[in-house]
Amino acid sequence: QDAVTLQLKWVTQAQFAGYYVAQDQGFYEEEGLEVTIKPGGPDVAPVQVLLGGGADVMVDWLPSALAAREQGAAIVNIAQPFKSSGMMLTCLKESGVASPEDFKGKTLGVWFGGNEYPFLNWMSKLGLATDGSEGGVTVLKQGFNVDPLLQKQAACVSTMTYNEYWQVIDAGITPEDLVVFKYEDQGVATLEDGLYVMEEKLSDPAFEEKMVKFVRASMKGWKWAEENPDEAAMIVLENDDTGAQTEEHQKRMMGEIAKLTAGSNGALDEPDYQRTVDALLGGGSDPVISKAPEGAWTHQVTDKALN
Amino acid sequence: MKSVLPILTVVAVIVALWYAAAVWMNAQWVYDQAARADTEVTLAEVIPQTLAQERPVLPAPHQVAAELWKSVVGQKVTSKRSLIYHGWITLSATLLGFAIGTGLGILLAVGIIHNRAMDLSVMPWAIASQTIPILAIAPMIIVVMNSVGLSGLLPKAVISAYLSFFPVVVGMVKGLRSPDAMQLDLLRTYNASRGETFWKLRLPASMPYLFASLKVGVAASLVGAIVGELPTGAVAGLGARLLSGSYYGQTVQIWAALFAAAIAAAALVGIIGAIQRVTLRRMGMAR
Amino acid sequence: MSWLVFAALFWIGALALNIWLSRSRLVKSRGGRLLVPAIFGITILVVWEAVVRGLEVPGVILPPPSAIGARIATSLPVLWVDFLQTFVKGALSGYLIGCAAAVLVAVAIDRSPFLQRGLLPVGNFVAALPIVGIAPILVMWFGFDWHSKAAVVVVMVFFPVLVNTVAGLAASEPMQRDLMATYSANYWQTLVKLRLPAAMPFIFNGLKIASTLALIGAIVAEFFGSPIRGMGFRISTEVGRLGLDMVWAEIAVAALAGSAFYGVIALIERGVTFWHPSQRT
Amino acid sequence: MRDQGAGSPVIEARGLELTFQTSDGPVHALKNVNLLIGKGEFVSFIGPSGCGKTTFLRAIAALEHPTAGVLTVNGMTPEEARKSRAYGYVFQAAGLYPWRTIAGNIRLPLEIMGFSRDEQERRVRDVLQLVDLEGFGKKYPWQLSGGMQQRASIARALAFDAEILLMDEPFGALDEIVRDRLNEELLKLWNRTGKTIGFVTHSIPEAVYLSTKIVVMSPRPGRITDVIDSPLPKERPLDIRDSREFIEIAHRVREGLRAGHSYDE
Amino acid sequence: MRDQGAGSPVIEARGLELTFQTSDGPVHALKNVNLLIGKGEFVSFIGPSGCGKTTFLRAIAALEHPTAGVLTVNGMTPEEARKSRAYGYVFQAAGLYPWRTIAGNIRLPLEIMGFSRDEQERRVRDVLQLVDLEGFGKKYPWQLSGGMQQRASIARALAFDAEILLMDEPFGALDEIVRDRLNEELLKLWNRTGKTIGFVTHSIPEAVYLSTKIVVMSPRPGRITDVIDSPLPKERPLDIRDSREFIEIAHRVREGLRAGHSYDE
Ligand SMILES: Nc1ncnc2c1ncn2[C@@H]1O[C@H](COP(=O)(O)OP(=O)(O)OP(=O)(O)O)[C@@H](O)[C@H]1O
Ligand SMILES: Nc1ncnc2c1ncn2[C@@H]1O[C@H](COP(=O)(O)OP(=O)(O)OP(=O)(O)O)[C@@H](O)[C@H]1O
Ligand SMILES: Cc1ncc(C[n+]2csc(CCO)c2C)c(N)n1
Ligand SMILES: [Mg+2]
Ligand SMILES: [Mg+2]
Repeated sequence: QDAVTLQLKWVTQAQFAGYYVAQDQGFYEEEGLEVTIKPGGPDVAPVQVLLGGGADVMVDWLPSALAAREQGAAIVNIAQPFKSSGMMLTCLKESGVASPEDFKGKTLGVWFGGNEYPFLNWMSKLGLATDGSEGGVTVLKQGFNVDPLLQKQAACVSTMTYNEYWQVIDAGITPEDLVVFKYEDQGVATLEDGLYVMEEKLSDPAFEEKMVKFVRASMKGWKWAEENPDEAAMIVLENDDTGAQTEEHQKRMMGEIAKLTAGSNGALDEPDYQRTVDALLGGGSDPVISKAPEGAWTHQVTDKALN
Repeated sequence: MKSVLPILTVVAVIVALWYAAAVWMNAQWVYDQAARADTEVTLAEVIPQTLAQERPVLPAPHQVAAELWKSVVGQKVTSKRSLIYHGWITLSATLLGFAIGTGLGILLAVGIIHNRAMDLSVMPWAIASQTIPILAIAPMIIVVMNSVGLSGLLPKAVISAYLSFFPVVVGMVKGLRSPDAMQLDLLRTYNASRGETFWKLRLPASMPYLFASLKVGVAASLVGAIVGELPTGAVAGLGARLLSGSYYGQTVQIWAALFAAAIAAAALVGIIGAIQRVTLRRMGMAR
Repeated sequence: MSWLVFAALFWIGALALNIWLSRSRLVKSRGGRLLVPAIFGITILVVWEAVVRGLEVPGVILPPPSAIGARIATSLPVLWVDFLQTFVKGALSGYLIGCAAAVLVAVAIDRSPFLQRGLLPVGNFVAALPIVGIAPILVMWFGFDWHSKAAVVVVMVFFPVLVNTVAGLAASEPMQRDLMATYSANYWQTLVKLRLPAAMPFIFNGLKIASTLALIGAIVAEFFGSPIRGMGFRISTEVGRLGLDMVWAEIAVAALAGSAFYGVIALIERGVTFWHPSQRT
Repeated sequence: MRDQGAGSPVIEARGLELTFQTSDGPVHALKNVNLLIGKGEFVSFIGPSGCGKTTFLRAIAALEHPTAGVLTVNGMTPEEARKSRAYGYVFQAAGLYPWRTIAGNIRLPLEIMGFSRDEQERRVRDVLQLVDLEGFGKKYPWQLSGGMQQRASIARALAFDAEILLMDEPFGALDEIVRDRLNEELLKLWNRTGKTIGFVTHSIPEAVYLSTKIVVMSPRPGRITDVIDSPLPKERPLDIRDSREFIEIAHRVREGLRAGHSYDE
Repeated sequence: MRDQGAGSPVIEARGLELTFQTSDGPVHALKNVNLLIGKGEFVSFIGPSGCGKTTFLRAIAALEHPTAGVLTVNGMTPEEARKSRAYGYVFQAAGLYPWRTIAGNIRLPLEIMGFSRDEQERRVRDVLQLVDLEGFGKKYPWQLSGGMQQRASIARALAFDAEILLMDEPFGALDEIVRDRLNEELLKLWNRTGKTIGFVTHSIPEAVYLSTKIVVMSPRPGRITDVIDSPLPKERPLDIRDSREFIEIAHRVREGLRAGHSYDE
């Protein structure tokens, strides 16, 4: 059996249901793979783990992957199970934000550590400075949760459709009290949750073969999860070693995740990719990447896996 | 035992203040919610609500106690929801790290007192090493050790050792140097070797210092183990409980994990204190 | 391979040099005493550089000191802004508040053995709360800017200083206290003229421990939410961006600032407790 | 045992007892102690270790509280006498505060008792001269020899002109020659000022040389076994110690001591 | 100054100098010291504080290194003599290790010198008896009085039968009565064993009572001002101290001391 280690971008949750399902349902085993899934977290930089040899393949967002590639970390996207972005900016109505024009002078919570690129890109499109200068927005590095919104320390915070948004709701704030801006709707969506490997390893046929099997089984897992969201959520729950996740939250998350994976067969869609690259290149004064990346993705694996 | 009453008094005062603070800090949310729902609340309605929120700014003591109870007694110890399970994971890394840190600390101290070059060069850098933010390099330690195939307990223990070796070095250098000139001269008149001087004089004389620094070191070890748990993907352990609690805004869970950690630290320090008493009595140094 | 050989040779050479230096007359002078640790530090850097090159460790895992140095040189303005935010605003203010509060509380509970017996064990318990758990709570309470960082620092430095000060206030000898009694001196006279001066070596012990904790506390707190400047902010974001040279640049600044802070406190200690046997050479 | 003081009584102890409660049970440090000390007397206390000399001196200075009996100082309780700042106390070790200069140490009681700045300076200068330490005011204690430190600590006790001087083995740590000289000077000072002095010592010659009255004590429980009034004149050159009378008194003291001394001390 | 030892010479110093380099410049602790100590002599060193008594004793024991002159012990260098374990050294304070019992403390040199287990036990028993501490072997030092601790420390120095016993103010901290008794016992011990003893003291009567030879020293720089060979017999009851001869020697010692004593010591 071939061993494969997968490094996730975040902690065990339904966001990664496809992989857990594939393992739980024996899809990996059918392919002859022995897969280890390593959860991530705020202090884990998946690229570092990949380059350090701690994992064979990782889940990451395209903007941070491209930024890493420009830093000299030769990683390539081999599959893209997520079709759409789940990022949004969630604002309290009472803070007076009704449209992007109202951001000026407000405090906005943003995730950093590689997740800030879509936001910075959006702001530069809106012409709002993020460095604290006059006429721009005040940016906060937001912690792990939505407290800044609840404590009214920020007018808006970053949320995912499938996770943090529901924490706001669970805290007792009704959807009517909120205004949300989906990155998809604002035309600044970027590709999330793709699978990446090190470029040089891919030239090894044995490794390529392993990835083909892995992607095939993973996509099988994703489709299974889309069809059986509640069972998928339970599988995730069983794999959560912290014991902190709740059934209700995971089932709801799985429902939202299914909407994002729908429409992807696993292969990266070139126009989506181009849209992300253009957005990142057009980042105004402080572009995330300085030149169009070459060879940052390949269909080499998905071509073999999906046909 | 004389201390029981004072401690209880102080604890009672703290609990009372805590309740008052909980009401005060959580009230804003109750008022905000009322405003959003367009209703008025009276003070009498506010107080009970502040003490029973799901994600309070400051959970009330009984909420923390209930959570502790639930996650310590209310679960099988093998359950992932049991704090005993998580506590044990952290504790095993703590103990391994503490053992490594103490061993390293003692070795360094022995080197420092016997070798002038080490004495001059190690101490300033040992101090500098403690001014490095451990949380920043912990992930790198994990990644680097991972890349040479070490994972699981050991990387956490290394971080824990990094924090605990320092107090041991400082204490042991003091302790091994504590014999006065007269006690050293006595052995010189016997023409004792360095080794004999170490085993018969320096080491026994350093025992009180060793135990004092072990107490500081074991608490630091625990912090190190918790810090080391964050960049491993926070899979399990008290650090993972802190982090996931924080990630989901579960303040009660954070506080319960915090208390579990403090209780573990207090227990470890207590155990070392007990060993100290027995050892020093055996050695005839306790009066 | 040749890099590794070089590292080993350099290391052995520096070791020999240091052993020779520490036996020579040079170490009797102030400059000579600084030379040995300096050589030790340089050795660490050189070996680090050579090993990273020799093993071809990728820069995103561990950058060589030369790259870190280059980054420091080109990023001085950013480093300075971060330093102001984290050290001056967060760590220093928290340190001053925390130490002052600890000394005042120590004096306050000093009169009551009852309070001491009750408060010190509870205090030790509270001091054992891991800072990584306290920091997010305090960030939630005190907001994102430096106030919450100062609060974390206050919590971290409070108990070491308190415990040392309480011990110090008890450190005057019975005979020295009896002397005050024969003068029929009142509580405050005894405190100011005897017990505080006698406590100074202990208080400074606490202040020195606290000085290494302060900056770490402020940096850690920034991991849990911050404005978009500060040493902790920079470290946590640059890790995600794989800007490891910047991360290490900040770590270097932190170690430098922390050691310098410790050194300053130790210097003040020399001045204040000049009379203590440990300070007389 | 009754005895008659020289001047009007300054310190009077009747049936004095002092018991320490320790974890091993009570320690009877003083038992049925009766003593009358007149104004201007120089009284030495001598006895084996642990016989209660220090305890008695401390009780006079209100640093310990008798558990029975009566102790009066100038007709007041020791506590009241302490409040009226009647005592200058010199401890066995010099006990100077290391963070103060010699002058600063001597100034300490003056500051506490609220003397004016000028007065402080004047008195510091005077007592420094009295104990032959002019020019050393700006030094720190550890920069002086043991004998000089001890003189400074005597100066400190003299600075505020207390009526009663209590000295607990002040010269115990000094060598014989220095001790001789300080003894001579102490006698001169006593002659000049007429203070009442209580003096604890382990040295028989010292006790005999200095005192108008020698109190011999014995331990377990601490009590007075002999009170010897010295027939020596007020003027005492050092070689008085070779005189017949001196040797006789010394002999009586030694016999008294040996009687109260158990073998394993 | 030349002088003649009693037996064959054990310790010989010629033109001995010892200078300490300190931050305030050199301190001349010993200058041009000449002395001959014969086998089986009991030599006391007396002199004001800082005159170099301790330094001289330490130089003999190879704990300090002379900067000029010759010092031989049994014809060897002190270093060689130390290696051959010729010295038993008794320090001013008892200096027992608190984590060892009395027997354990006495056993310490025996362990280091590699005596067999049985031999260790035998010797510990013997010396405990010698210093009258039978039955105290299992006690810890702090459970004993000061005088008993000092006896234990002497026992420790005797246990390995060193040829030369060096004692630096061993009874300085004890009261006069206990001191008298230990003095008597030390004399008996010396009579019995015939060891060569070097003894530092501050007390004139002690020096005169114990010694066959009294070395008077004076400071700045430390040198020998007088060497007095005692005419007292070997058998010395305590009341020999009231004899004419005794008082005469004591007087000579005192005069010698006073001469070498500068005022501010
Ligand atoms: N604070 C105390 N608590 C308990 N026992 C005490 C205390 N102070 C003194 N003692 C005991 O009281 C007795 C008398 O002690 P004190 O110090 O007065 O003796 P002393 O004559 O001054 O002896 P020394 O010559 O050794 O100074 C001793 O047995 C001592 O152990
Ligand atoms: N290690 C040292 N470094 C510098 N100076 C020293 C050292 N040891 C002793 N001295 C100085 O040498 C001189 C002689 O000291 P020593 O201890 O021999 O005197 P002593 O006669 O034993 O005095 P005491 O009676 O006080 O014990 C003193 O002036 C002392 O300050
Ligand atoms: C410190 C920190 N960094 C990044 C994220 C954002 N993030 C990365 S993966 C993912 C999926 C979420 O459920 C999210 C939100 C965060 N939350 N906290
Ligand atoms: Mg006493
Ligand atoms: Mg000496």
